[in-house]
Amino acid sequence: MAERTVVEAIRDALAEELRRDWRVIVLGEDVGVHGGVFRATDGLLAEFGPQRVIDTPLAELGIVGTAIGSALNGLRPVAEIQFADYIYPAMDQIMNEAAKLRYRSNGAFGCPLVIRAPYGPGVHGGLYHSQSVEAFFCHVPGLKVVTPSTPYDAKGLLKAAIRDDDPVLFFEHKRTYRRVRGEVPEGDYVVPIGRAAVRRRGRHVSVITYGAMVHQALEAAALLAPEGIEVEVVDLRTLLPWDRETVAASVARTNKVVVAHEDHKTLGVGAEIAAFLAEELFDQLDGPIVRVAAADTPVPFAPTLEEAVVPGTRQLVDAIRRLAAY
Amino acid sequence: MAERTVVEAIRDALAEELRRDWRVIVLGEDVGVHGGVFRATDGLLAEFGPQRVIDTPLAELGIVGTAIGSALNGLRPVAEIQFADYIYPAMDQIMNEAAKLRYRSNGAFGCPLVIRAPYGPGVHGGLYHSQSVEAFFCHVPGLKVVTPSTPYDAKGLLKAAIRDDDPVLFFEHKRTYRRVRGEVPEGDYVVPIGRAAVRRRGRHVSVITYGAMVHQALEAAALLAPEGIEVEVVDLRTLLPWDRETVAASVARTNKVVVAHEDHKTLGVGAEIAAFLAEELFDQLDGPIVRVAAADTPVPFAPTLEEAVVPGTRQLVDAIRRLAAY
Amino acid sequence: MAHQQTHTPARAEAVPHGLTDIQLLDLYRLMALSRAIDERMWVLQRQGKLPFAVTGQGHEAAQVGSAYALRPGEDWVLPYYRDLGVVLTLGMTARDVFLDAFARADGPSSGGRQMPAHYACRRLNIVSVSSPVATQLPQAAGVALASKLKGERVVTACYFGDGATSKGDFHEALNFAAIHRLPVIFFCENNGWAISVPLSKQMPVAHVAERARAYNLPGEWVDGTDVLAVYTCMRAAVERARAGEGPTLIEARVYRLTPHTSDDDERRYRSDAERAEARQHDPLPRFERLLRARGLLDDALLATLQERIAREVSEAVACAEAAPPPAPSEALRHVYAA
Amino acid sequence: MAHQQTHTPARAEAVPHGLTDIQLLDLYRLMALSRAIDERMWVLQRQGKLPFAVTGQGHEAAQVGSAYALRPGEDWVLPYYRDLGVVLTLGMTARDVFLDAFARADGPSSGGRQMPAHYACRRLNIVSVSSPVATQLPQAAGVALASKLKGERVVTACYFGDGATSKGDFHEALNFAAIHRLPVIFFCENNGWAISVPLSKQMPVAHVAERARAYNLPGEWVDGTDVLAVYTCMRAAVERARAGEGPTLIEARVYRLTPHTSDDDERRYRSDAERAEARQHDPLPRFERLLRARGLLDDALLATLQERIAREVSEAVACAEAAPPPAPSEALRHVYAA
Ligand SMILES: Cc1ncc(C[n+]2csc(CCOP(=O)(O)OP(=O)(O)O)c2C)c(N)n1
Ligand SMILES: Cc1ncc(C[n+]2csc(CCOP(=O)(O)OP(=O)(O)O)c2C)c(N)n1
Ligand SMILES: [Mg+2]
Ligand SMILES: [Mg+2]
Repeated sequence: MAERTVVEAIRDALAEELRRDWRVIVLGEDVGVHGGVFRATDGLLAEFGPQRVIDTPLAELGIVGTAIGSALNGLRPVAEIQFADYIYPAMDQIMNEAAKLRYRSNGAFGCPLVIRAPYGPGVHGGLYHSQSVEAFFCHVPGLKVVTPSTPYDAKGLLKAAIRDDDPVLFFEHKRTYRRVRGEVPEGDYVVPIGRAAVRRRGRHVSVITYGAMVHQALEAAALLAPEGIEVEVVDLRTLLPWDRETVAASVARTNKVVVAHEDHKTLGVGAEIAAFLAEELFDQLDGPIVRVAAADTPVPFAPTLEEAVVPGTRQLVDAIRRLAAY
Repeated sequence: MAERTVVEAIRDALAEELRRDWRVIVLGEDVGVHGGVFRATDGLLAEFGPQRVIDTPLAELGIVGTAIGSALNGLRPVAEIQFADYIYPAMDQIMNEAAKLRYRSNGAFGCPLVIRAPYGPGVHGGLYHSQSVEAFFCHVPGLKVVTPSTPYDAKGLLKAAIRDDDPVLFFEHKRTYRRVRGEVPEGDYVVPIGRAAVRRRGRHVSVITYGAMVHQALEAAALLAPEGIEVEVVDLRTLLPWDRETVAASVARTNKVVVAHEDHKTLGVGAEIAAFLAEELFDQLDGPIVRVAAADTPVPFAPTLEEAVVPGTRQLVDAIRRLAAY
Repeated sequence: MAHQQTHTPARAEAVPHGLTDIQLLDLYRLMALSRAIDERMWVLQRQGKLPFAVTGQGHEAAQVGSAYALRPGEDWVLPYYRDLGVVLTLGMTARDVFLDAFARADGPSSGGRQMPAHYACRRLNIVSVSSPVATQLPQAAGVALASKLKGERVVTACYFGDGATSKGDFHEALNFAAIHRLPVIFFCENNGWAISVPLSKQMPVAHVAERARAYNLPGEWVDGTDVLAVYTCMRAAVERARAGEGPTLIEARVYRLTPHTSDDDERRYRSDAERAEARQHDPLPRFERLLRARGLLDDALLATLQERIAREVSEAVACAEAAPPPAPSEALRHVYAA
Repeated sequence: MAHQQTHTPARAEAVPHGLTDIQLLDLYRLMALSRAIDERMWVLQRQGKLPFAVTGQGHEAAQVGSAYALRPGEDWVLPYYRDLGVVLTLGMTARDVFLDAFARADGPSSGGRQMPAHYACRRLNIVSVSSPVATQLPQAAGVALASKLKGERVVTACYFGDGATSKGDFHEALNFAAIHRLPVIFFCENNGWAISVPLSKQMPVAHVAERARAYNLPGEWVDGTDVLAVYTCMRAAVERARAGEGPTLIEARVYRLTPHTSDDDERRYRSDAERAEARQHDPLPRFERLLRARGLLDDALLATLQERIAREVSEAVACAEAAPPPAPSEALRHVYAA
């Protein structure tokens, strides 16, 4: 076991998969000579050469379109979008093409493609380096959406994504890149896509969350324990398809739910989870399904403004405490 | 009062607004000489000339980007995307630009832009002429999203959209274009954005829906009346910002809710409505919040397949009946 | 002309590149088959048996001539919805095409999931066609990138209309393909219209081929009603690509002999004169005259050929009509890999 | 050279277009002010007072020379994040720029909502800069379309880097602008890098200006370190646009004298030699030499000027540092019109 940051774990996963399977390629802006603006692809060009680690023009549509084509012809491309905020030009290729290729060809063609993108607020990035775009993709059948919160999961899930036969959006929270460290085994392992993890057990309130907010939920749980409020923290890890069994089991235990994310509230991922629970577990609920989410605005730059918009541990604590008392 | 179809009402609204305000322009593929593939812009070129009714190249990014620029410089552009399925190339311009211009400039710049697009299944259009894309835009603060279901609303809401100072996505259900007729007053009127309409009163179950499905919900209500089930039908009309008051008032009356749409289930607009109710009206609910929605697949072409995926009156009737008996 | 270099028409040589008499007749057969299937689609649509027809009429020489220069099942092809002639030349059959058109469970392209004319064939490396215009262009660059990485001498052919060249996809695809000198041919069937929008409102240049100049790659203009000229031009591009000399943009000037699709009323934007003029550029009689002049075709042979094609088409229609639609339970399959 | 026509360098005339001596000094002052502000940003960033700095160092001649050919407050301008020199030339002040950089409530561009260098000024028709590269290009076409429709003799200037020319936005914008002969100038500050990606991996042509040939519009190459050459070239394009003669693409070759931003470590991709070479192309000493040679500048005047600029910058920084941040309650405003 070695201690690794999230970004190191991602780099390890890429290097190991490139080594393991000649079909894996990496492409994107600044991924080669530079090694990526977050260093996630550092050293890959030197080891694997310019045919497999490709510095592309500044053209997200082209990056994803080209990656799709290469996947059709037998490769396993891992495309990097430099910031999730810049993924929109590729939406047509992702949603109309990658997501629908298998369905529309009645299973004849598939699209084993991974799109990696750093996302999330809390790094003083303003409107265009802070976005949480995962909800858009969770609305598209045919895609998978993964959001690891730890180095262990980042590595294991990225490997699973690369080996998956379907297109996977792999969102890496910028705030976890260097700040979250953890044990990562040396050898090869995968973390299966589609399984949540219960990060802390508790009897009173379930917090369903993902990404960097998992760590804030754990903080909130620790803060509330002295008050006698036992919080269960579920890390979704995969947002599409999400793990209904684990969430349902947790809710069946606690009967109270907070769904939390840094994305803004309206039609964020939390909406789907809440709607599912309100339909399928209605009888088990002992209180309203509370959503903790960002305000419905873009993410502003000034710290005073960003803090007013994006929720943190404090908002979680308040919401859990109120719900526990319900 | 004259009887009009939805597409005629839209054409009337466009013509009247073009006449009323020199700043209004119409642009898109085939909107000029051809008059639009659904004839929504028929006759406009002849009356208003090629400077105000512009046949563009096949380039949705450019259509919307150009429209945004013209709005910045004082015009009131109405851009047509030929099918909602082809709006993805313009997503970057819509979501990163139109939606955020006002916020990011601290209110100095605005973007009074309307994007019209025919949407929805049930016209044997297959994967790329059947999509319901409204949920993507409902997740974006700064946008407004409108989905009329009647000729009266289509005209009044389109006029309101054109006069609105913010970007409005105006989705016209293809199945209503010629099939839905109704009285439309001759004179000028607007239907305010953001207000739902109760289409039918009932005490037992509220059906919250929009677009073409409003008509199926009314059918279902009529079918269930003889059984003694009184269904209230709420037509949202605007999906962002949606009318929480009217929905909440209806649910407070019936205490049981079906949220219905033709878009697929996961993270469709129904998720937000259900999540809102599960949080804010939890105490009022006498049963699970039921969602009637399409299966989480693309929309296939063959009628046998499309019918298996997209819900209709039958699915509504079943869901309402079950919920009423809960 | 200012831009001589890039759009000088590529002309067929007197004796086309190594084609035997049998191959010439084969070209004709494919064009005639494509036309016959296409005409039958319109009839079936008018009879209410098909909901929709989209046409390749007028494009046959461009489609058949270009696809004939490829190696079916080895080279990769990304066609668009008009490319009936392309997929027939590569090996799809009339039956395949009608099974798809009737949205049958056994339709090879999509098992009834897609509209007619959205071709696909895994075995023939024909990538599934979608409706959004131009998305296949960057994908074609990617397919070619993979061939290059694998060290295969495989070529990718990407087909699209003039309308597609206005989209960002076109720009990003040609830019990338040219930077990496990928073995891909971008083949534009320029019929002068994107539905109702004429070329002059689509682009500020007179020829699609001129767009190549921004990418420092060969832009060839060819008369797309001359099947041999097309074949020759495409073959040269394919040879360059196979030799590692990079991509080519080919513009084949063709004429759309019908409305855009069966949903379209072209009298709204096309004058009678313009349509009559287009009819003068029908590639079939043109090639027939050439074959007759070379003594390869006469009335008797033509009649036999037509009769064989008619039978093939009728049998295909009968088979497709009788075939079952997809079962409703199929609708939920293949969203993800099993 | 194959493409002589489009990228022959446009050279400044011996006597530049009607510029007085005072204007020449004004150009120098603006360039020096831009440089001084820019350098201070980096200092503040290193001191931990600013989270981020992005630079225009090396681009000053291109920015100031081109913006000087516009009519501030009448013409429209869509800059990008490097365009400090552009917005100063149009009339924004050092104070404006630092209020923005410190994300103050009174920051004129966004009231602290955007990162530094995301300029905007309603009064000066400077459209709010966003971070996504190239989105401003189709918008610029639209701004110009509106001016044309209104019958105004107003010109739109759109700025961007070499990286932006690879995006679909570039293609769709130039295509549309050229078809409609819109009064817009597309001004590319080509510094040879998109962060770490050199020009050779971004495009298959040697000059951005060559991309103009696909749109049948003038593509001008100009030495972007020569402020008078830039002014002359831009002025001609502006005059053409104002006269209704349509758009121009200008490529100003410049050198990025710093890392991409303060977040960047350029030693990963730029050799010492290459950076030293870039330093040789600093536009400021070049223009200083010219002014000295013309007798317009001497040590004394330069010292006065520098001192005035230093004071202006220091006062601006002091004012901005002292200014209050936006109130948290502001965060929810302006999502929609009131
Ligand atoms: C992105 C996108 N926008 C619009 C459409 C609707 N549409 C279908 S075909 C077509 C015209 C295509 O013209 P062209 O590329 O010249 O091909 P042609 O049909 O003339 O062969 C349009 C606008 C579409 N399919 N995709
Ligand atoms: C659409 C998009 N993709 C990626 C980025 C990240 N990014 C910011 S600047 C930049 C390079 C821009 O290069 P260029 O256009 O040449 O401008 P320069 O910074 O060299 O002046 C990149 C890739 C972005 N801002 N927008
Ligand atoms: Mg065409
Ligand atoms: Mg650059």
